[in-house]
Amino acid sequence: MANIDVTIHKHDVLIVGAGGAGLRAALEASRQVNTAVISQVYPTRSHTVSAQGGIAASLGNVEPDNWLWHMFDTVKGSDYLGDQDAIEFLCRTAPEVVIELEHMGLPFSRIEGGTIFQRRFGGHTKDYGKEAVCRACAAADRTGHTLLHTLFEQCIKNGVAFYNEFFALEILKNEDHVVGVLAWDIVHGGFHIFHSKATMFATGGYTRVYRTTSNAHINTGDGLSLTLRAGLCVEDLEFVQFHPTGIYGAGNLITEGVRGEGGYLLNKNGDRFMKTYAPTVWDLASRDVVSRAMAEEMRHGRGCGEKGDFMLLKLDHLGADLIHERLPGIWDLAHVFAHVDCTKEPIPVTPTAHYSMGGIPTNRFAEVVIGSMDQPEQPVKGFYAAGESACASVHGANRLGCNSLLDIVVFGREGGRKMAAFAASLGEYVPLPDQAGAMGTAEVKNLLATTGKERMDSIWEVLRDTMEKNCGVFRTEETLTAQKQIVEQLCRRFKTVAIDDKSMTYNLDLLETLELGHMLDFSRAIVDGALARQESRGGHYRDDYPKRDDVTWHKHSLAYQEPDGSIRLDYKPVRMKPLTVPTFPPKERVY
Amino acid sequence: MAKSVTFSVFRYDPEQGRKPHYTDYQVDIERPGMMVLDGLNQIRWRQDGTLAYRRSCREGVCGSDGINVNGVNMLSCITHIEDLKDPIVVQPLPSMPVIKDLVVDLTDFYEKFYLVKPYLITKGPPPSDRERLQTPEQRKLLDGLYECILCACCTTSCPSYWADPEYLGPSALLNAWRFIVDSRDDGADERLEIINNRNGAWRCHTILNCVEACPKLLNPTEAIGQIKKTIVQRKF
Amino acid sequence: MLAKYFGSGRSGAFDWYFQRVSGVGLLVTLFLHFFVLHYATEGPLTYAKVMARLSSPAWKAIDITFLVFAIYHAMNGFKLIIDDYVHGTGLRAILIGALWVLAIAFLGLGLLTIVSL
Amino acid sequence: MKVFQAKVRYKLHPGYIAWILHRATGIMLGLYLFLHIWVIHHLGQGEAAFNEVMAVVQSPFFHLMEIGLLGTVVYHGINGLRVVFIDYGNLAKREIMQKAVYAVFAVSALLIIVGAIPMARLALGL
Ligand SMILES: Cc1cc2nc3c(=O)[nH]c(=O)nc-3n(C[C@H](O)[C@H](O)[C@H](O)COP(=O)(O)OP(=O)(O)OC[C@H]3O[C@@H](n4cnc5c(N)ncnc54)[C@H](O)[C@@H]3O)c2cc1C
Ligand code: HEM
Ligand code: SF4
Ligand code: F3S
Ligand code: FES
Repeated sequence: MANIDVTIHKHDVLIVGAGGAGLRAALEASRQVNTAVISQVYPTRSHTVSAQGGIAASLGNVEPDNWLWHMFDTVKGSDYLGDQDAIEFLCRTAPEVVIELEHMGLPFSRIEGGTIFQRRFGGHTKDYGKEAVCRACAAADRTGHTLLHTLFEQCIKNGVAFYNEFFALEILKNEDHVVGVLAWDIVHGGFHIFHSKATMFATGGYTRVYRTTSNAHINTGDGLSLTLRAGLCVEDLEFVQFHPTGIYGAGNLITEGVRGEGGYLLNKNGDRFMKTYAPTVWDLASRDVVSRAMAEEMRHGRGCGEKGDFMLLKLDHLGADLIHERLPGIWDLAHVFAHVDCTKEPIPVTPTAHYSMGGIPTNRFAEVVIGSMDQPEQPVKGFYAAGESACASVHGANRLGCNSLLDIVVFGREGGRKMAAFAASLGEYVPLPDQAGAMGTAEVKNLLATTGKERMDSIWEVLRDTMEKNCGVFRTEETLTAQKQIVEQLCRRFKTVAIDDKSMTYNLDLLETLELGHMLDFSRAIVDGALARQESRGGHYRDDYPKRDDVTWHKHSLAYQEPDGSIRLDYKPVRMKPLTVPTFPPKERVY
Repeated sequence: MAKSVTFSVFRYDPEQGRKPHYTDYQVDIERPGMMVLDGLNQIRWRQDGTLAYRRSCREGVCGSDGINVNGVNMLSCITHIEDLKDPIVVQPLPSMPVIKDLVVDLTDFYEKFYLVKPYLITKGPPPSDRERLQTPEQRKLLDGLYECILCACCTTSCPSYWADPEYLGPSALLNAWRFIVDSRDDGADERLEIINNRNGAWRCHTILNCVEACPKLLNPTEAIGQIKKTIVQRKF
Repeated sequence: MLAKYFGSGRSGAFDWYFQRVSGVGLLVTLFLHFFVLHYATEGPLTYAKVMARLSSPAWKAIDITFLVFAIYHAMNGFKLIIDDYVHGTGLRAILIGALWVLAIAFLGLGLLTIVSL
Repeated sequence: MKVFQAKVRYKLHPGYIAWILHRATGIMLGLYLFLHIWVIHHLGQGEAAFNEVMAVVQSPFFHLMEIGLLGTVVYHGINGLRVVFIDYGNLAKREIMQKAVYAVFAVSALLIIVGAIPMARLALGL
């Protein structure tokens, strides 16, 4: 077992992750330099494929719209924690990147006249919050699928090198320069060192640490803990978005597009309770607001069912034709996972862990940066991040629907450009460090050599249940302190974990156990960040501190990993100055 | 609900030098609506960690987990256990080389997909400041085609593909047609040139297994029929 | 691997299309043939009855069409099957060649029979 | 890495069965056709030769065989039509495709029975 081959590959640009962000970056970089993508799964299996509702851009195809309104909504949606330079860049670039996607062949739905179909979506309004606006560009309710497939098709056309079913194990650094990644070949077994001039992480989100989640099995946030283990920091992990409408019992997402098309939520008395929580836009308020409203209703005994633990999402009044044309995937999901024909009955829903606002800190060029309250942000040489695994931060404390697909293409593209330029400017490869990959190879070899009774499942079971209970929609000092202890204890148990499968070929046992290690690592950052943040903002709601506190807490949390695995917190200011327009100052958030 | 069902699972580990065999596992039905994937997870997590299979989205949109259950290809994550006859025989997709247990080598399947140029091919530049126009009617032609998730359920169910591994297979052909009918695409000639081949569309004998197998309810046979008619029309 | 898909001779479009055309053609002629032979003719078949029918030029024409369709359809059908199961290019060429020879021989034989009667 | 080719065991769907039957009947018909031409060729050899062949062919056994032939032709022909209409019609539609196969089975069975009655009479000398 001691000898497992190590193969070395060289590529100018290396991208870890083949979701929308990774592929958009690869496409851009491959036009100029030799580019490779490694992914844990075949690219079209990445989680981006699940995205349903749409991608936001102020095209104004259906009604007048304007990128500044989009920017306002995004800043407000972020509960004023978003960095406004990045947000301006995001919203201003949106129409351009969406049109570019169309030119690549993305099969958007269309309206009369042949332009791209747009629908309403939570938190997107016209004229600075007056009423909901049609801004989400959609391909039925399969926008993510079409986006991912289109980008992948273009990558095939451009001859990007893909290493599919490779699992990243370690970030390789020479001094403070990131020079590549160590990975495990899942299919055949064996270590591979990818030596690169510029490396991007686009490894997706981390909400698999929760039991009820809309996320894929592979969304275990590996990129974050790899970053932590490389001595770098992660940002704002305590901000996790709970989407209001996950299918009861299963967690699978019912897109906000359902409410965008005119669906609405009902409590057990048949009341449209959202009118009291968001008098202007009702069911189309921002996600944190709706999720909290639902949780609040259930707390007060107005939930449906025997246990009063779900709400009803009604859409049958939209008519079967519209549902089958615009929301065909939703019909399928409701049918398969809730046994409901949604053209006739409402769908039972509960809030479900959905999106990771936090991630690897970057500036608006997708360069990974390190800063602090009094130290301006400095890029880490050769290291980039984009997509859900990054934190630009355009979503701040709460992401608006449809802004994530936008985020991944805007910053994927930008990162791709920056990497290509950086790689070209670098000339020679920065050499690999001595003992490159020692940590990652040891981790795998140790696991393959383990014997013992502790199994990953019993640890993971506890982790996802307690994270949901103690670090979910509502949090308090008490639950978070308890959770901190639980996670620490689980980390201790994990040290003695053993795997059944000792083989080299497609060792799923090894992978899931590695992933659990990652989840434990960054869960500590989530819990510590949440415990420290004594305010309520966006996705982070503290029952004991129900108000937003801009004086003390208008700042990003940063988490570093100490050698013993514990977390050290630091903070950095919010970048409040947009590129060309005046700042949107923090205001109270009402919908 | 303390019921259990038997999963009879195909096992193969290339490193063990042992012939493939079937192992029976008892899966507890813990809640209504459990999927085959939940059953496999239960086996992996609680009984036998050596079992290997693919999965990702667990909601039938990523196409990772095409397998053969009771002789029919399907996605494990959207197949209800209660709809199946006990014992549930779980096998890898037919006709593909098995890497381990339920994991098969799909290289050939993907290469067939790349072969039909599955990307938009345009001759002229697009309008500089806005999208290409496409009417809702033109867009409708793509419905039932663009939804393909490349799960390989169809191609591996096709007796023509079993008999002739050089056959492009229903999935590649459906994806080719997806681009050929796109009003924005100019690559029909190139693609039809490739497809109009003894191993292209003509190996399809309208067996319809592919239609039965497709978990996304797409219809490769219909797409292949369109391709055949289009080629014939252009020729004669 | 691309090479396999290019330039390997006949495309198959013709085969496919005329398998259908000849099939439908057969359906008509075969029906006539079968019907006349087995139902329209009274009692046991005798040489005289068959000859009487066959010597009319109209019948000869119908029978020739039938023969051509049938031979083409059967031969093409066998070719389809060979294409499915025989992957060696050489062997396939030999088999299909043999099929051609056989088909033409039987076509000749059939034509001879019909014309000479 | 050694890889193993899984054995193919696939459930029979109506369309699959219909195809297997079509192929089987196609082969049988092809073989019969060649035989048939050979036999009929003897017609050219004059009345004596013809009657010799007919003596064999008109036996009850052969009449029963002819029912088999009828079945083969009818199924292959009707199913052939279905195959044509899969492409030049809408019989590939998911909702219709199975019904179309059953319809082919039913129509073939009907035609075979209707057609077989006179033949059976002949065969049994009724
Ligand atoms: C159900 C659902 C619906 C959504 N709907 C919308 C919507 O309508 N609009 C919107 O804007 N957003 C939506 N989102 C959010 C959006 O889809 C995601 O945030 C976005 O797709 C993330 O893309 P990504 O490229 O960052 O990551 P992903 O698509 O998650 O890709 C991650 C990639 O990283 C790879 N990877 C991970 N770890 C490793 C490792 N250790 N080694 C190697 N590779 C690794 C994976 O293989 C994968 O290729 C939705 C999300 C969900 C769950
Ligand atoms: C003398 C009569 C006939 C003979 C000898 C015959 C023979 C064959 C053979 C050998 C095949 C190939 C089978 C396969 O591909 O699996 C075939 C296919 C076919 N036959 Fe016939 N057939 C006859 C009559 C008919 C009739 C009456 C029809 C009706 C329309 C028909 C329609 C077809 C079609 C459409 C195919 C193509 C199947 C495919 O491409 O998959 N045939 N036939
Ligand atoms: S056509 Fe259907 S079965 Fe075939 S690959 Fe696509 S989704 Fe899977
Ligand atoms: S099963 Fe195969 S033969 Fe044609 S109809 Fe489907 S591709
Ligand atoms: S896990 Fe994605 S389709 Fe089943």
